[in-house]
Parts: sequence; structure tokens; C-alpha cells
Amino acid sequence: MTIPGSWYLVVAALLFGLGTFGVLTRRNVIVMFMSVELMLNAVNLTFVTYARMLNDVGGQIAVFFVLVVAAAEVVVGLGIIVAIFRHRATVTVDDISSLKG
Amino acid sequence: MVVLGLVIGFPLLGFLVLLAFGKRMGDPGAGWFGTIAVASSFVAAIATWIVLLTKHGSNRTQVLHLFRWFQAGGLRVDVSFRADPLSIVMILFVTGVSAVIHLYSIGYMKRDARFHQFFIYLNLFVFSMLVLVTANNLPLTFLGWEGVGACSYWLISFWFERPTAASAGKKAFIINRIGDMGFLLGTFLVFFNLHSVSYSKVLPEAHQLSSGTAEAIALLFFLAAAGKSAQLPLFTWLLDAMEGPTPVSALIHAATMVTAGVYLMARLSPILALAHAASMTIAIIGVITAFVAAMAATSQTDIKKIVAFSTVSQLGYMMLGIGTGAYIAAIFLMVTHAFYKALIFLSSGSVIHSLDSEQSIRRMGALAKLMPITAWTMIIAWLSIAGVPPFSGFFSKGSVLEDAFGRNELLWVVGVVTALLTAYYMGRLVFVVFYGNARWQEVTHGHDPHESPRIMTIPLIVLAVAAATAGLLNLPYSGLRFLHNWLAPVFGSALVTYHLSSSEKILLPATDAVVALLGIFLAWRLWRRHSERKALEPAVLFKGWYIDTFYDRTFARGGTALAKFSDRVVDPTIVDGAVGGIAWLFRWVGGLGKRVQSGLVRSYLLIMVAGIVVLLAYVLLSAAR
Amino acid sequence: MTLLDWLIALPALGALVVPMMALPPENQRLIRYFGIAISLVELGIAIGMAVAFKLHTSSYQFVTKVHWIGAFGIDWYLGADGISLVLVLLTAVLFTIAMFAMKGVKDYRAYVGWMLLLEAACMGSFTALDLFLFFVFFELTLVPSYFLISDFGLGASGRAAIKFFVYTFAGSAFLLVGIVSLVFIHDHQTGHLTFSLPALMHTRLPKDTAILLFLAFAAAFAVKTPIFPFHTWSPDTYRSAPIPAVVILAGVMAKLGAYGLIRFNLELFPATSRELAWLMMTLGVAGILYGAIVAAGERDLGRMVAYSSLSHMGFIVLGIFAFSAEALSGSTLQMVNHGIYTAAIFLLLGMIYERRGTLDMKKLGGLQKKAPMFAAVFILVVMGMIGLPGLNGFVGEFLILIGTFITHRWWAVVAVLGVVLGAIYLLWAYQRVFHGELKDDRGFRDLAPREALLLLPLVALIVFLGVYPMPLLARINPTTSAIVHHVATAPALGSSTVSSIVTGGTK
Amino acid sequence: MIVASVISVPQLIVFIVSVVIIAIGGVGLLTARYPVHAALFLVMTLFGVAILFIEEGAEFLAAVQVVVYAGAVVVLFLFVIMLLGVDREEIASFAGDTVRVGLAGVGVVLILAELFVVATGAWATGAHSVAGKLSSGSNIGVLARSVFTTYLLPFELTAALLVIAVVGAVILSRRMGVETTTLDSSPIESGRREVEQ
Repeated sequence: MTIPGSWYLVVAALLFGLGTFGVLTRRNVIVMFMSVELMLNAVNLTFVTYARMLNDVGGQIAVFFVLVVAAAEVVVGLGIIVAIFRHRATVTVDDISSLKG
Repeated sequence: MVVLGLVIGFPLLGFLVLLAFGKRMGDPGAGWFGTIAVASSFVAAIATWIVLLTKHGSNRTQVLHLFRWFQAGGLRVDVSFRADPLSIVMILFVTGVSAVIHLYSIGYMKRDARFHQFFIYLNLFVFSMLVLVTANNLPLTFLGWEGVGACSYWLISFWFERPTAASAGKKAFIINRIGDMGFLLGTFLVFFNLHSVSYSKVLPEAHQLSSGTAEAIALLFFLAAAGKSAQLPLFTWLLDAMEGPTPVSALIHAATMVTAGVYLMARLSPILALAHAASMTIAIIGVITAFVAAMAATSQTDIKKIVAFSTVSQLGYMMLGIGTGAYIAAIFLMVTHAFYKALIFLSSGSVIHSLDSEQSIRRMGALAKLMPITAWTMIIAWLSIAGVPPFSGFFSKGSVLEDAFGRNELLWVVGVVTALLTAYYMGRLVFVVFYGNARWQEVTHGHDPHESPRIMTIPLIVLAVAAATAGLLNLPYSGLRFLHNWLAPVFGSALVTYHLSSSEKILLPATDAVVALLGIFLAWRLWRRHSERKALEPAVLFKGWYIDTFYDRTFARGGTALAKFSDRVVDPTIVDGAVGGIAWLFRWVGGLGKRVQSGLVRSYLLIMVAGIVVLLAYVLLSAAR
Repeated sequence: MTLLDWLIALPALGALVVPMMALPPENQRLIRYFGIAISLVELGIAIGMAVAFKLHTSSYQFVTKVHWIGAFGIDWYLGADGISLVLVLLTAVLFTIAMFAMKGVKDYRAYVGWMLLLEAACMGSFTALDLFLFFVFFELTLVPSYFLISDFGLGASGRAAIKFFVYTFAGSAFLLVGIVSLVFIHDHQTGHLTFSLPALMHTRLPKDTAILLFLAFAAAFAVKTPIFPFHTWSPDTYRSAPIPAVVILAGVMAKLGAYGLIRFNLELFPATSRELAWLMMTLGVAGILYGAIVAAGERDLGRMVAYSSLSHMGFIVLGIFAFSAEALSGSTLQMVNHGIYTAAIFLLLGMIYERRGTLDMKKLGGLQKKAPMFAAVFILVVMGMIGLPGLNGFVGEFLILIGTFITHRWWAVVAVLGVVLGAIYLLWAYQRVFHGELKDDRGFRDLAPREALLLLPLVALIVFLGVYPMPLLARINPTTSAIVHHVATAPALGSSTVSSIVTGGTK
Repeated sequence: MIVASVISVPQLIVFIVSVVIIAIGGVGLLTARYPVHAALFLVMTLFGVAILFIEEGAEFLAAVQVVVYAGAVVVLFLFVIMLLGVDREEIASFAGDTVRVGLAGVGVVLILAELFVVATGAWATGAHSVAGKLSSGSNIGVLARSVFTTYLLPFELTAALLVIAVVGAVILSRRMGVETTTLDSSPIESGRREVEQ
């Protein structure tokens, strides 16, 4: 007998919570970015779990695409960070507020 | 009926060719070409007439169907033309007078910078006028109706550098448009009741209309006719229209276009015959217009204004004929009027031409010896319009007045007084312009005015002959009533015949003749040696009873003020302001939201998390239910 | 693929290709030629459609139906009936002319790209039979027009562009809500989720819902048309948009509103249309009179034409809600006519602006003396606008008025006043600009051959459609008769069905 | 333990170990003072998740997870950190901002609470086997079949997406350099100084 799906889901939830907390509290953009990766992983875990519970390949496919998109996102995101850093010499989010309305 | 197509086609062809090559043809080539186009049309018209003469009875109504113009729902409108005794009379005199005036224009417009354009418009006008008179349905008539209006607009403002000319053209078009509302609504009402707009169907079935509907239709079309034929209260444009070149005044504003209203009413006689109250209204308005305009004509100093008022007055007579059911008399008057009034205008034009565009009669005088042909033709025209036997006006005006007498004596009395005035003001014109002492030295800088070139005098002579003898068309003796016999089948039962006693039949024409001679005598007494008599030229008449001034003060200025107010105040502040208010409200709400937008990413994230919490909670709660 | 698919796909593909054409500045004109070529092919397709179009039938032709977003019942569903066909023709003609009219643009790539996208969106809007698809196209028209106005306009165009965008977008918001509600009501009734117009025509609606939905649809179209009092964006926009764009804005996109009223308000809510005809017709008549009065007080030629457009669109709205075949045919025909003469007049205004840098009537005058050809074309177009018989404005106006008179007499009687007012402000403006003496010493160049060629097709159409509008009417008439019949025979709105539908709605 | 009686012990042990790895990695990421440390903790977590993937029979995904994430993504992170020379201690990561941290904590706790409800409820009730059964063959085979048939178009699109991302990244880092040299040179100089430090 395998481990019940809900256990994995709980682990995924915890991982998601950790990621969220990280995004909300860290000031270094790069670390925030890593926290986002944590959240993505949590979601991936959920997908895989549900795929197993429902015996449906769709969940894994979704993870597959999430991985690809995440890779692309990291590339572009880091590119932006580099650009911002060159412009402002900081990676601390609270220094960047050009979104102010 | 191909030949009818030719009648309409020649001026159209002339218009198109002149439009394309007119500039290259130049002066006078373009003029000759235009004249030939219209003359060919006249020849074709004669041919059409001969074709009709060979037919009998109902075969005399021939329809030339070309193509379907437009169609929707139950409405079908064709481009189809109708040759019947009524329209052939119109065609003949329109093409005939037009050809003569075209010829005259070659001389009159000589050396004008836009010589060829003038003939473009003129040919287009003749085409539109022919469409108007030959159309076999109301919308197509309207096409001609508006077409002549547009040409009139272009030709009045032909010398557009003068602000007065530009304004006059616009005014003519707009006032005609007011009348056109009547035309449109009348057409709608006809279609609503008879489910067709074609004369072939409407005219035979007109008797199905209830009398109330017929009254409404008649009055609506009379509104249109009042606009086009310059009746009260819409006549003011015709005075301003004198800003146009004189041949235009002669052709459009005397002989042809202004009579379109009369023609329209005659065409719709079966409907008019059902509308007794409307007919009476038309007769009354007609006779009042005739009187009012004749009074005003006695005090004018501008030669063309005198003639213009005279035209209004004569059109009033025609409407009087229409209103009393004397359609043939009205048409007869229209034809003779076309001859003598065109002649008066052309003679005036000849005078104006030789005096370097001077139009005030105060600066004329003693021209009879210098311009004998002009003077003599003008005198013939004067005797015709005054109604001196045996000139044409005597017969045509006499027959209108006879029927007016049969209908209502009061109409006749006013008509006769107007006839007296007509003889008087035309006499005044002739005496002041051609006799008395010469007052034109200032204008001509010393040298004497001379007779116009032959190209202008030949048309004068042709028209003078016509004006003198047109009475032969319809002599009041049983065997000689050619026009009456020709037209009577068209009007049929719509035609009202009044039976006069034999003494009345002698007394009425005699009165006319006496009154005409009396008017001429008065003019001779009063104006033989004078060019100015303040007492006889009161300001109220000189200003045309202040009617135009009244319109200008109320409608024109009021309308302009309203328009400016709407543009400057209502639209930007009230209509747009309401929307602006909403925009302001949104901006205020947005200002509240702006405070949240600190620009710090983490604040946004926090808000986002709060959103996630709420959303998830909602999903859970709604699912738990 | 039918012709209709190509009609939309071709300019859309063109719009994709154009941004990639990174040409050196001296070869920028190639992009313009590319745009012209595409629009010419479009015109060819449109004409091909008109020739292949079967007369005497009111059904949709050239239908394509492909599942697009199956889960929501959204299809790529196109089809053209007579009304669509003539508007497609108009669109093709005006875009071709607008492409030719482009001149002296900073950035041809953006300009041509936006124009092609706009053409695709307009064509799509006129032929979409799926409500969602229609909405997508309808909204898609906004983006290119916004950029065309703001980036290439004259004067304070940025502000005008925003005003235009916000107004029309606000209207569209109602439309979206209306579409979605209608689809869901239909889904609840039949269990069939679809955005297809023919299916949704059979939705039963309770009275108040129907009225709300009708108003939601009408709001979007009223802004776009524009109908009084939702018109205040139009003078600013028409005044400051670049001329080729304003040809499209006034000539084609204004028709989207009127087209939407016919296609959606009349077909989806026939009974409600009957119920609310008085409102729409009153707004139409108010627009006719108000637009004319304001136009008479206007000093700027561009704004005057904008207000005259309000007046003329008032006639079209009047005809749509008169519910007679004559009036509806007249309205459809008048849409085409209005597109043609408005395009011509705006091209002419553009030429005046180019020569003098102003459209203020007080600063112009006496132009006819220097430029007789120009004046002749101008007066011809003006006469078309006034509705001179023999020119194109008349037939539509006449049909509208006679059709309205048959069913709603007194509205027609008031609307006829517009005929007089139209002559007043247009001739007054003509007099101020062209008559009199020249106001300043600068000359005024007459029409150049290029300009004359640009105007020639429009002038020819103005005359041709005035003399022989039957080719269009023959295609319009079956459709309009069917729609009028549909509206006339639709069961009246009853309040008794409210409860049944509401309970059905919350199942 | 009751649980032990139902679940096979080796699986349980693997599960617990990987959860512990994940937990250490996650908390470490949160609390690391230097970004480089954070990156290393991230690798740890990713490995933990990969193990869980294998546990759940998603072998292919586990491999991809290791190769793409641990191999590529984290290396990229490290590159950037080194390149920018920002591997410095974060100033007052938590201190001085207690309100914000408190709010974040409350938010996270609430999310967690809700997620637990979801995780423990009988929520796995979707439509079955829309894309095909998972158990119909080897994991890679099933995935491949699905990706190259049903999800072919999205698959192609991801390829395009990756290309776009690469191009975008190149442009982002290049264009900024061009601009700063022409316009305002002070930020880049200070930036260079930072790098040189």
C-alpha cells in the first residue's frame, strides 16, 4: 500500500507556505525569485499527486509544461534583474517603486 | 417613344460634353455647342408633338420606360418618362424659350471668365427641367425639381465673388428646400394611400382618396409649389435671385423653373379636384400674392427687382387659375408669360449690358432712340403683360380672370385691381427707362450707350413675335380654342367650367382692356417726365412689405443664435459635461485606489495573498454547502 | 475556406508581415505599396463575393463554421447576408482609398500595419455570426484606431484618442455583459451553450430582462454610431485623427454601430425592439435636428462634418427602428452612401488642411476662384450629403423617410426638417469657404492629378449610386424584408413568462 | 503505529526522509543570510521534491526536475549572483519590519489552513482520464504519447516560448548597456563599481 495522496498534498501545502512567506519577507530580489521557484515546485507536487490519484496523465503533462515555463521565466526574470541592477545598482525590492501609481 | 428620349438626351449630352471639353471649346464655342444641344432638343420636341398628334384618345399618353431607379418593400420607382398633351406643351415652350435664351447668352456672357461653366449649368438646367416635366412618377419629378433648384443655386451665385450673389443662391436653395418638405411629405402620403408613386397609377386612382387626405396632399404639394413658384410666404428668394446673370433670371426665374410649381399642381389636378378647401386656399394665396407683389413692384428702383416682383405677381395669377380649377387657363398664362416675361428680362438685360451693369432705373432714361430694337420689343412685352388686346396677355390673363369671376367675385376684383397695377408699374418702367431725360452719363463716362449685338437682338425679336401672337394658341371662340381642346382630355373631370351669361362674356374682357389702358394712361401721366416720385414710392413697398426683413430678423438671426449657442454652450458643457462628470467621478474613485499603489512589490504581494485567502475561503465555503 | 475567411485572414496576415519588414527609410514606400496591394486584393475578393452572391434569398451565404473554443460553444462562424455584403464592399472600397491617401507618414510600418489590422477587424465584425467572435472583432477595431489617432493625428490627438477609446470601450463593456447574460440564459433554457446568433435568436426572455439586454447591446452601438447624446467623442476624434484613419472611422466604423443595431438588436430582441422603437426613433430624430443645429453653429469644418454625421446617422437609426422594408433598406443603403460621401468630404478637408494648415471657416474664403475643380468636386459631394436626387444621398434618405412615414408618421414629419437644416449648414459652410473674395494672398492650388485620382472613384460612386442603386438594393432587399418580417411576427413580450424563466435560470 | 500497518515501511522511510530534506531546504532558503547559501538550500529542496516524484511514479519528471532545476536554473541563479557581486548579507531581512512580517505570517497560515482542508478532504473528484490513463504503460512512453498527440500544439508553442525567452534575455541585457552609455552614465558607473568591489 502506498502513501495516501493527502500526505503529499500536505507536504506541498507546507512547501507552498514556505515559498509564500519567503516572497513576502525577503528583500533580495534573487532570493524572492528562488522562493517563487519553491511555490512552483509545491504546485508541481500537487499536480503529480493528483495525476496519481486520478490515474490521469494530464497532471504530469501540466508539470512538464510548468517546468518549461519556469525555465523560460527564470531566464527572462534574471535578465530583468541584471538590467535593473545595471541601472540602479540594487537588488533590494523596496528601493524599486516605479510601479507607484 | 425614342424621340422623347432624344428630347431629354440632347441637353444631357450637351452637359456631359461641355463638362468634359467645355474649357477647350472656350468662348464662344461652348456657347454655340450648348445652344445647338438645346435647339436639337426643341426639334426633337416638335417631332414628339407630331407623333402625339397622330395618336388619339388615351394613346396620346405615351410612356418611355428606361430602367428601375430604386425599389424597396412595396415601393417601386422607375426612370420612366411620360409624353402626354400636358407635358408636351411644357416641353415645347421650355426647349423653345431655352434655345432662344441660350443664343442670347452667347452675346451677354461674352468675355466672362467662366463662360463655358455658364453653359454647363444652363444645359444641366434644361435637362433637369425636362425631367421635371416629363417624369412619370413623383420621385423622378422630384429629381428634376431639385435639379433645377441646384442649377438655380449655381447660376444665381455664378458671380460668387460678390457676397450678395453667394448669399442669394444659398437663400434660394434653402427656401426651396422648405417647400421640398411639402413635396416629400405629399409623396409619402400619396404612397401611403395609393401604394404607388407612379402617375400612371396614382392619377387614375386618385378618386379613391378620402377628401381629407386629398386636402392634405394638395396643401403639402402646394407648399412645394409655393417655394418653387415664389408664392406667399416663400417668395422672398426670387427677389434676391436677381443677383444672377440676366439670362438666368429670364430663363429660370421667369420663364421655366418658377412655373414648375404651377405645372406640378396641374399635373396633380385629379387630387386637387377632390380638395375644395385646399383649392380655395391656393386661389386666395395666389391672388393675394399677385396683389402684394404688384404693389411692391410699383416702388422698386432696380429694373430687375421690378420685373422680379412682376414675376411673383404673374405666378400669383397662375395659382389663382389653379385654385379655381382653371388649369388650362393657368397653363395658357404660363406659356404666354414665359414669352413676354423672358422678353422683358432679356430687354432689361440688353439695357443693363449696354450700361455696364447698371441696374437702377434712376440712372437710365431716353434710351429708346439709342436702342430702338430693345425699346420696341420691351414695349410689345409691356403691352402683352398689361393685357392690351390683341396681345397675348389679354387672352391668357382674361381667361384666368373669367374663371375667377365664376368662382368668386371677390377674387376677380382683386385680380382686376392687380391688372391695373401691372399695366401701371410696367408703364412706369418703360417710361422711366426709355423716355424722359438721359441720366446715364455718370455710368457710361460720356459715351453713348449703343444697341446690343445682333446675337442678342435676334432672340428679342423672336420672343417679341411670340409674345405678341401667342394669344392665337387659345382664342376664346369655340373653333379656335386649340390649347383647350388639346389639354382638356388630360384634365378631364377635374377641369371646372363656369357658365357665364352672354353679357358677362362681353363685359369681362372689356373691363380687362379698359383697366389695362387705364393703367397705361396713369403711368404716362405720372412718369412721362419724372424718374422719381417719393410719394408714390413709399418705403414699405420699396422694402417689399418688410417681409424679407422680418424673416431675416427672426428666423435667420434667431437660428444663427440658437446654432451658436448649441455649439458653444450646450454641446461642450451640457451633453459632454454630463459625460465629463462621470469621468470626474471615476477619477475621484481612482484617486482613492491610488494610495494603495505604493509601488512596493511586497505590498502588492501582500494584497495578492489576502486575495488568495479570500478566494479560497469562498470556494471552500460554497463547496461545503 | 470560403471567400469570407480570406477576407479576414488576408489583411490579418498582412498586419503580421508588415512589422517584420525592416526596410531602410528610402524604401519605406514599399510598405505602402504592400498595404495598397493587400487592400486591392481585398476589394477584388469583395467584388467577387458580390458577383457570386445569390439574389432573392435572405439566408447567410459563404458560411464557414469551425469549432474554436469548444468548451464555451464559441465558433469561428462567418456568413454574409445582403446587409453584410454591402458593408463589406464599402469597407473594401474605403480601405483601398485610405491606403492610397496615405502620404508623408513618419512610420509607414506602424501605419500600414495598424490599418491592415483594422481592416481585418472591420471585415470580421461585419461578417461574424458568433456573438463572441463579433465581440472580439468589434473590440479589436479599437486598438488600431487608438494608435492611428494618437500617433499619427493632427493637433491634440492624444487626448482625442483617449476620449474615443474610453467612450467606445465603456459602451462595449455593456455589450459584453449583454452577450454573456444572453448566452447563459439561453444555456439555462436549452442546455446548449452557444454563442451562435441564429441559435440565440430563439431565446425566450422575460420582459424586463429583454429590455435590459436590449439596452446593453444598444449602448455599445449607440456610442459607436454615434447616436445622440452619446456623440461627443466624435467631433474631437474626427477633427484630430489623420485623414486616412478618419475616412475609416467615419466611413466604416460608424457603420459598425448601425450594423450592430440591425444584426443584433433587431434579430435577437425583435419584440423589445418594437417596444422600444419609440425611444430609439426619438433619439434618432433628436440626433438629426440637434446635429444639424450644432453643425450650423460650428466654425471648424472638421467638427461641422462630424456633427453632420450625427445628423445623417440619425436618419439611419430612424430607418432601422421604423420596421418597414423600405426604411430598413434605405438605412442600409444610406450606410453605404454615408460612408462614401463622408470619406470624400474628409479627403477634401484633408487637402484643404494640407494647403492652409487650418479648417477654420473664418480663415478661409474665396477658394473657388483659385481652385474651380476643387470647388466643383466639393460642391458635388456636399450636394450628395444634402440629398440632391441623382446623387447617392437622396435614395437612402427618401427610402428611410417614406418607410418611416408608413409606420410612424409623426417621426417622419419631424425628421423631414432635417432635409432643410442639412442644406442650411452645408451650403452656409460652402459659401464661407469657397465663395467671396480670397481671404489672404497665398494662392490655393487646384486638385493635383494624384488627388483627383483619389477622389475619382468616390465621386463616380456618388453619381452612380444616385442614378442606379439597384445593384445594391437587389442584394439588400431580401434580407431587409426578412428582418422586418421577423420583427413584425415576433410574439409580444409578456410578463407572464418571468417566473418560469427565472426558476429555469437557477436550476 | 496504525499508519505503519497500512503503508509499506520502505516507502514511508523514503517519504519521511525526503520531507525532512524539503523542510530543511525550505527553511534554510528562508533564513539564509547570503544569496549563495539560499541557492544551495534551493537545490536541496528540489532534490527532495524529485524524490517524491519518483515515489509517485513520475520518473521522467523527477529526472527533468534534477536536470533542469538543479542543473540549469540554480546554476543560472548562481551565475547572476556572482556576476552582479550581490552576495552580501541582507540588511535586516526580518528586523524592523515586524508588521509586514506578521501580516505575511498570518496570510501564510491562513492559506495553509485552507490548503489542509483541501488536502485532507475528498477532493480528487475530477473527470477521469481526459488525456489518457497514467497506468497504461511506462511513464515516459505515456507522457511521450500524450505530448506528441493531444498536446502537440502546446508543445510546439513551448518551443517558441523558449526561443522568445532566450532572445528576450539577450535583448534585455544588451539594450540596457547601449542606453546607459548614450544617456546617463552615472548609474552604470556606480554599477560597475559595485561589480568591481
